[in-house]
Amino acid sequence: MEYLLATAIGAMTAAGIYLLLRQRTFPVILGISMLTYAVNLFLFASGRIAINLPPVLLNKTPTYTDPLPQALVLTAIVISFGMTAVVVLMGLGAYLSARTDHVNLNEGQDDSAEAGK
Amino acid sequence: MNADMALWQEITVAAFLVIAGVFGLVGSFGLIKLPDPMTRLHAPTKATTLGVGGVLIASMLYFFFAKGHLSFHELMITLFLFLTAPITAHFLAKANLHTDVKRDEVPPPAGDRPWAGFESDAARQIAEDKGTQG
Amino acid sequence: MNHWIVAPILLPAVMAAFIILAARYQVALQRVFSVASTVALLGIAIGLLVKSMSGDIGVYELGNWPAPFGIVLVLDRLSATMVTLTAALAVAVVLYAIGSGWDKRGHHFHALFQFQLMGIFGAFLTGDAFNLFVFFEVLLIASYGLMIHGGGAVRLRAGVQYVLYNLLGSTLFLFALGTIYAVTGTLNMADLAQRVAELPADDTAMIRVAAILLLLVFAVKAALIPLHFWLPATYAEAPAPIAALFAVMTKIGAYAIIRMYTLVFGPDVAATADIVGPWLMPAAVVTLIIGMIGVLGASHMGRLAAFAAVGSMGTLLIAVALFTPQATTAALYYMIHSTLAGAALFLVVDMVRARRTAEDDIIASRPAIAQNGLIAAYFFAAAIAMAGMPPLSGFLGKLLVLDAVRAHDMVWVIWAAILVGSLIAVVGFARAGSMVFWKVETPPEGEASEAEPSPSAAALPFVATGGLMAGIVALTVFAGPVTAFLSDTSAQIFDRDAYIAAVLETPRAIEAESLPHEGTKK
Amino acid sequence: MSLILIAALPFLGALLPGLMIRSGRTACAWATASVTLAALIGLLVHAPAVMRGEVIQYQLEWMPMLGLNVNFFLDGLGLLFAGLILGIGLLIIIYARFYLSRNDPMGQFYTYLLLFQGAMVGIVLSDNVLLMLIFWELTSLSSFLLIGYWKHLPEGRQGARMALAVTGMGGLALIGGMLILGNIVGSYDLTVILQNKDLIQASPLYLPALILILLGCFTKSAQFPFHFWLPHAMAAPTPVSAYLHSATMVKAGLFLMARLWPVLAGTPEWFYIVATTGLITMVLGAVIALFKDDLKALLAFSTVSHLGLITMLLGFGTPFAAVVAVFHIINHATFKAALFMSAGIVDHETHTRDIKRLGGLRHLMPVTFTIVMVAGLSMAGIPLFNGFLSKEMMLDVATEAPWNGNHWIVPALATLGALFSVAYSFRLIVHTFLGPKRDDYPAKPHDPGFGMWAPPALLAVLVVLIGIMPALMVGPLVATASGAVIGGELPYYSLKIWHGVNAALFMSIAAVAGGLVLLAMHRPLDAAWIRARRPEAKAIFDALMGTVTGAAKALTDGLHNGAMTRYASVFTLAVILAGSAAWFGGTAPAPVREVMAIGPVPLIGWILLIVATGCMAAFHRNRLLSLVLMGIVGLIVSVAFAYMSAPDLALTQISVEVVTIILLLLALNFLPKHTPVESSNARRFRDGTIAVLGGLAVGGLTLAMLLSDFSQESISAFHLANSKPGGGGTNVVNVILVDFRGFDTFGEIIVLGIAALVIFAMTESVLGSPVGAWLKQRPINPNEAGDRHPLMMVVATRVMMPIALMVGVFIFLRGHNEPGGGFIAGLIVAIAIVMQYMASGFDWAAARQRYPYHMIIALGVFAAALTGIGSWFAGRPFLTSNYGYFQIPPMGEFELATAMAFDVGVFLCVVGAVMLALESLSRFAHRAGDRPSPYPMDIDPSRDLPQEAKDA
Amino acid sequence: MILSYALIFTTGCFALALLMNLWRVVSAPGVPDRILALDTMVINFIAILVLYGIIEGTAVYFEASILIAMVGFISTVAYARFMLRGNIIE
Amino acid sequence: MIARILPHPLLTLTLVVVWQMLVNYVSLGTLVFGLILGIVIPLITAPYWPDRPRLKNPVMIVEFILVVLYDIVVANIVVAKTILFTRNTAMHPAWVSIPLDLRTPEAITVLAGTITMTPGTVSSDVAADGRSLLVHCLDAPDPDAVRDEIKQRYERRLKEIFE
Ligand code: NA
Ligand code: NA
Repeated sequence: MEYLLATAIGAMTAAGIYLLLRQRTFPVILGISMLTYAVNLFLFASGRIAINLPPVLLNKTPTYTDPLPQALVLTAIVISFGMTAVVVLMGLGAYLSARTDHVNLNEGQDDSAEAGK
Repeated sequence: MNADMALWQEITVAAFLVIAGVFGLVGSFGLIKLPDPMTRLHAPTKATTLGVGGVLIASMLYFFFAKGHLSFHELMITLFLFLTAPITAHFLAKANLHTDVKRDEVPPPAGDRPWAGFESDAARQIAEDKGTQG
Repeated sequence: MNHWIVAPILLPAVMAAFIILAARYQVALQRVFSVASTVALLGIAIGLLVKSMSGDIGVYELGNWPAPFGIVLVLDRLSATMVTLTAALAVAVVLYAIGSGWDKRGHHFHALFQFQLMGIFGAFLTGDAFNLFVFFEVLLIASYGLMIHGGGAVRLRAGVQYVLYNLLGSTLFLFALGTIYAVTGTLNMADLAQRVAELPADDTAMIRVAAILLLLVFAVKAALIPLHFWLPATYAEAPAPIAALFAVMTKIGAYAIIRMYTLVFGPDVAATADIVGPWLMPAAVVTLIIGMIGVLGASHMGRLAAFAAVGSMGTLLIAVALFTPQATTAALYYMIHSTLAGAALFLVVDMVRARRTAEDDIIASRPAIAQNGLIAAYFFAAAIAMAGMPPLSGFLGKLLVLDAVRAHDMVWVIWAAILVGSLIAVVGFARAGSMVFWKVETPPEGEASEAEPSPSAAALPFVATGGLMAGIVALTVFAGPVTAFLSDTSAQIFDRDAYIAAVLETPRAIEAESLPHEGTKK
Repeated sequence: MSLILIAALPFLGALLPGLMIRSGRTACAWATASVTLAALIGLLVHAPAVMRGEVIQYQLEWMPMLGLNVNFFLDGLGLLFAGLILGIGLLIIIYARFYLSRNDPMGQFYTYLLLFQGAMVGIVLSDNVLLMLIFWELTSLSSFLLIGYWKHLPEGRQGARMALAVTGMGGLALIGGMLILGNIVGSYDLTVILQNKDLIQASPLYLPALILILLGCFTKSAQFPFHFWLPHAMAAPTPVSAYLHSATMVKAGLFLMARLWPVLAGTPEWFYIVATTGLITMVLGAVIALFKDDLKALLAFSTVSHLGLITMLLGFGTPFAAVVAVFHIINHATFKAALFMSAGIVDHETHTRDIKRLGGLRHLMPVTFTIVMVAGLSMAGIPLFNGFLSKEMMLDVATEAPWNGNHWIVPALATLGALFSVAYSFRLIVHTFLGPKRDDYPAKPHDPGFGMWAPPALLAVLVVLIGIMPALMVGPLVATASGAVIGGELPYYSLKIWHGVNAALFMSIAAVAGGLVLLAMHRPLDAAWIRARRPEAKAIFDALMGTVTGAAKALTDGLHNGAMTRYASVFTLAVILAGSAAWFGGTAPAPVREVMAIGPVPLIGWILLIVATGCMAAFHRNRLLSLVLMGIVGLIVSVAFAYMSAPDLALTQISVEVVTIILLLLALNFLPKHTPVESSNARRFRDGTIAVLGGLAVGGLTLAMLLSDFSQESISAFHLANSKPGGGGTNVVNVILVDFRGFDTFGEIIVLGIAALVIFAMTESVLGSPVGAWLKQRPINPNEAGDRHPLMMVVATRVMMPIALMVGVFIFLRGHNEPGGGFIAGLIVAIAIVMQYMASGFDWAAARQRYPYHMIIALGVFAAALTGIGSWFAGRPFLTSNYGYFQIPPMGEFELATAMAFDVGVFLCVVGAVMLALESLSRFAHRAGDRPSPYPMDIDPSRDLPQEAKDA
Repeated sequence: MILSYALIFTTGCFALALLMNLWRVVSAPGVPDRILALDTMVINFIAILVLYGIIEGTAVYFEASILIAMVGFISTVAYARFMLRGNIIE
Repeated sequence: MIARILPHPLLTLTLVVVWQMLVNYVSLGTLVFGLILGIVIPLITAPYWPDRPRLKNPVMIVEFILVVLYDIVVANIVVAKTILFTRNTAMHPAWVSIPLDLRTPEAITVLAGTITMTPGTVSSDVAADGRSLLVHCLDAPDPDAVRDEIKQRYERRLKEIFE
């Protein structure tokens, strides 16, 4: 189980980094989203993992999984949602204003033909 | 898992589960097997919905038999899925009509105006300006 | 119960909400509320500063939960200093924004500005590592909005980079926090300090990774090479008042480094002792050099100011990287100085930009601008300050840093870097200043010499910028008392036990054991 | 007068010219002059005491921590220099009044001049080396302003920058040297430093300190190879040249060498560096001066030469040489200032400084001629003028200075220097004033007014008086000043005209004779000089600066080229490398936790996740597909959360997911649907490598973490224990969110609120720009299907919205005790509203929205903040919660907690923020021709039914 | 006992179904097919989650299931609208 | 007055039932609370559901639901057989246009949904004038039969319920 989680987080990180290194805002934003999944799971895993021990005291189990990382991840999810929303909009605004969605300022001056499609 | 169940109870639950599993699998299999987008649309909207419905009923029965209280939650999910599945299918059919089907491949509707998906915004506005739907 | 500690966070939050609610469409009202709030914040900040001078560490247990279980705010000399510095800067910035009309070039300037202040104050005051992340995010997202305030293709594209880069930083922050929690099981900084110090010697790899990742997070904020790449375009393209406010943003990174790497991963913590200083120092030196080279190589005034900011961060981090009380004093003094000077420089650049026909800031000959002499004088003063030339506080700060570095192994390299860096900056500033203010393009024959009427004869921008200059002068004249206070501050920073004791063993903790939260059956 | 006042007066007075200029140029000059005069008088008041050997001191604490204090002291050396600075300064001020034209901003000029004067006085009076450094650098800055005073002249700007670059560099080196010095001695106070000769010279840091300090001195005093800036500084108005480049700034380097002479001099290092540099400079300057046609350039190189001479004298390190140096400083200041001012007069009157265009002025400008004659002869070292005396003594010293065992090289070169000195001095006089009158002067020359010639004339008188009666005129001054330099017993010397027949006399005669020969041969020599290829200092400097600036620009622009992809790869690599280094430098924790068995369900999830993730990277160019895949990854992640005992997270993740997808779809509508292939294979491979490294690093770290244990018990044990008794809730995650760590949540909802505000503001800004107009006018996509608001969707929404709201209320209310809470409830409600927007369109739905989303956000923040503030009234800190159980008959017992009010704030903020963001984004699609839909659905056959049928 | 086998069988069925769905998402000839596969996948996920609830004998996954159902619906509609009109809110 | 407080009694009833399902047990307290929500939520959402349809024959709903449920089960087996055992080439997919007598959007929606949930048919589009329904059949050798059965089996009943 631990190996599954670790490899999954690793795979998502790798995919996230790969997309992050692309040259257009859209894949880069998706890359960041992938990284966000990875880091959220990572943060979650910092409390170690447990199956069917939700930190809800109504269940009559004597042990619970660590609730604190869950709260932290919740905060992180919300924050990264806000960030993603902003960056998506900024990417769109930049694309509409500059007629290019190249992330590199030194490139992408010449694809205005694509705009508006 | 709780084993405090009579055999017939177990069999009932298991039967629902097996049926559900088969339908679920068939639905997804149909998605691959069937020949064109419109026929593929039939498989999951029915089989899968029934499949998940079977699991939900199994779950309901299981908790009723094992824990002794009747859970409505499963019912609610089932209802919700039955409510939304036609809408989903409708939209996907519209999408298929839009991408794969030409206007003259489908039979014409009864009235003067075309199928909604084939009517342009401008034509619709003109029709609306005439103040009548027919 | 001293609720004043939480006031710098709450007041701007509530005020921003109020502006959105009641004055969404009335710029005049927004201005009134924004200025009132900012001035009040300065008052509160000064009050807190005075309180902190006693040497007592004020602890505010949010939700009445004792540390380390709840979140605490901690007011010591360091946080009080940073809060006051920010508040003072904010007053100048908000006045400039109003005077120059920048606040009217888009929506929600003042609300975002207040939220921005909230985030910055929160970052300075919090005593909890995860809460620090939250406030980083608050200040960042507000800064995203402010950075693209006014819009425009170039600014938006630069803004996208700024956001993307910082999203990476935020992701890294979470990785670091996860690692920290996984090792120590706590988030409170004081508690962390205790637990990290008690870690077994055969379990250091994870905490070392946490320490270095956290350092990199702060290094992004502090624009430390090679993580500084977000800064030049961001600062150059941001609206001037915002670039000026951003002068304190980089300092947040420096603040966080000082805080975390004295308290938690202090120089005497065996597990992490060898990773922070040795990494930080060379990077800081290179940052300084790259920044100063940028000043010389910049073709636009905005970028010149941005690279000056990078360079100043290099100098500052050199002092920080020494992790001695004396060097920290130097760092703090230089931090105050470079914040004021950097901000002033951005405002001066904007004055030039606003008065040019094309509203550009290229370093080249252009027709004479209105108030050329006065603005040139401002530029001269700001340049002197940024380059660390006498007689302003930049020079004193630089001397403090040079003096503090004497015992370090790399003293020659560092001295050379600082001094050569200053030289490059001086040459760069002289080049820019003489091109922009002296080499004035003569208008073609037959045209009036003063073709451009003064676009904004408003006094407010000059007052705001002058206020920052006055701050620099005051910092110079009162260098003695200021360094004395900062020396006390450094002493307090390095007195980890006092901090830990104040946070973890406040009188409230005893009360908390009897749980004031008891639910009463009614 | 207190020393600080003497130093401060010029600075304070610098404000005066700006104010007085409105009262006229003369008033302005008088005000300026009176400031300098006051300071001079203040200084002279101390003269008797200083002459008696006393040292006047003033001390004020400034930065005790650094050892930087406002400590001044006045001894003989200080008195000499301060006297020169203020005395000549006074003359220059008067001279400048007449020299500057009406177009020159005189107020500015005097302000700069006074700033400079103050800085110079500061240098010579400082008793604290750090304080001195401040004044030192100030002279560089103020001279920058003075040299560039005529900003319309490109030479002025370039000269100013060159001077600043060179002297600034030296100044920075000097800082290093002074810091070392202070470090060796343990004090930055000069008086202390001067008493520690042995300590300093024994220190291993002596040589670095010496080199750094000398760098400062040599650059300031234009010593070879830093001499080149001085001639280019001649672009300044002549008063500036006369002041800075004869009497003051360039002498600062000499001053400092003299000041530190007691502790630095006397070592071989000192001798070889200082004396050699001085010697070379003296000869080189003199040679070049001969071939300069520009009067001021000639004087500038002559100054370089004389500064070299004095440097050489100081470098000898003998007390007698030091005395000679002091004496020559005085003499040089007098004749050189006079010459500069005279050159200015010539320039002013004839409108040229080119010697080749002059000649014969003797008849037209007799007064000026007389002054130049006197001062020039002095410069040439002709008896009866003061220059002769000190030069004679210099040659005398030179004969006793073996260089690396060689006894003749120094005297020979000194003689050579003197020889050229004679030549150019005579050339100055002869080629400018003698010879026939010309008829092609650019302007008609005549002597200037009294105000302009009086200052140089006064100096010329001094030249003569000192030349005739040296002991009487300057004997005591030289004695006190050299006493201060030597810092001990004065050697035997005598200031008199005739020293008898000695080697120096012969050398002197040889120099004069040779000089005259050289002058006679000037024309062919000059032609040869012009033909000769020699390094042109300015060209080298310009090339150097150009290269450096170009390199800086190339480096800066190359490094910061705006390539986000590169920035991101550097970032990622830096993190991976630093993290790995940290990891491998420590001890890894032992895997202590038991590994859980892999069940079938997680295995399926894992396979799905890996496949989806891989496909996402592989197929990222199809943007819609990659979005779908991302949704799948999000779905799996949220199911994984559910599986791993985190129901709250699962709920949050899944609801955030859908809103994100809607946002991205809204944006993708305007973006290209495909990402072009842009990266080369090599680059993709590189990126892939970085990605794999990152994945391995993170995966490895995760595994290590999962297999290790907390070092101490986690603080969450407290949360589990106190959630119910302390926070009144059984869902510990929720209690942490709204109570234990409610402050995080407070920040978090503000982040959301800000996000929405930013999005709104940006939308406004983009739509308000030309882009907005372009968007409105864009053609309708012919590829759009009909049916904007499908009937079935609308009807389904009508039923689902109330149910979704119900679910929202349910999730909200149970949040404190079971999975749920304000955040998830807010998202559910937002999704319900979004459904409505999708079904019936933006306009129709927005028209039915009663509360602006801005307001909802603000109310959310208020609700959260006020709930928190409420606890103040109970004397508790912000966000302290309370709860109770209440009984209302039909509904049974239920719990109310203040945390719920806080959660309402969260709820409102989420709803408002999500909706404001989506609403803003959907406004991009508005087109000019679009008609707001009057109906909730496009197709509604019931609209055709008669009204009665509907009512039935 | 029977129940256990039934659970394993059904879980296996849905797992297989999910893999087929994912295969379809990636390889489908047209976008509507992908969306259809995604929608099916969501429903199958719900089934898996409910099955898991039976295996673990807990009901805490109910909220997640209903939310997934709701969200799956919305996103499918959004994707389809995107296909049809480009703009999903107009 | 009652109409203003209870704009749609059936919706209120549905919501009360949904609430019971959500809280998963029935008590007086939950009923009362559910009722409060069942009244308040329709009031809040009323602007989004103007022109609410009247039900003429609510009893008919039960019959309709039973018929449909039966059809769903039977039909699924048919579809599963088709998918599994009919070769693709042997299938007869077809489009059918069904003229509508129903006029209220709610009724049309229910009909369309029913068609989709029952075997082998998916309602794919509505005519722009709302008077025809386009249905796709998975395997319909005789499309006219499909049309007649739909009209007879479902539309007739719906017409009784709604209009
Ligand atoms: Na900065
Ligand atoms: Na059907």
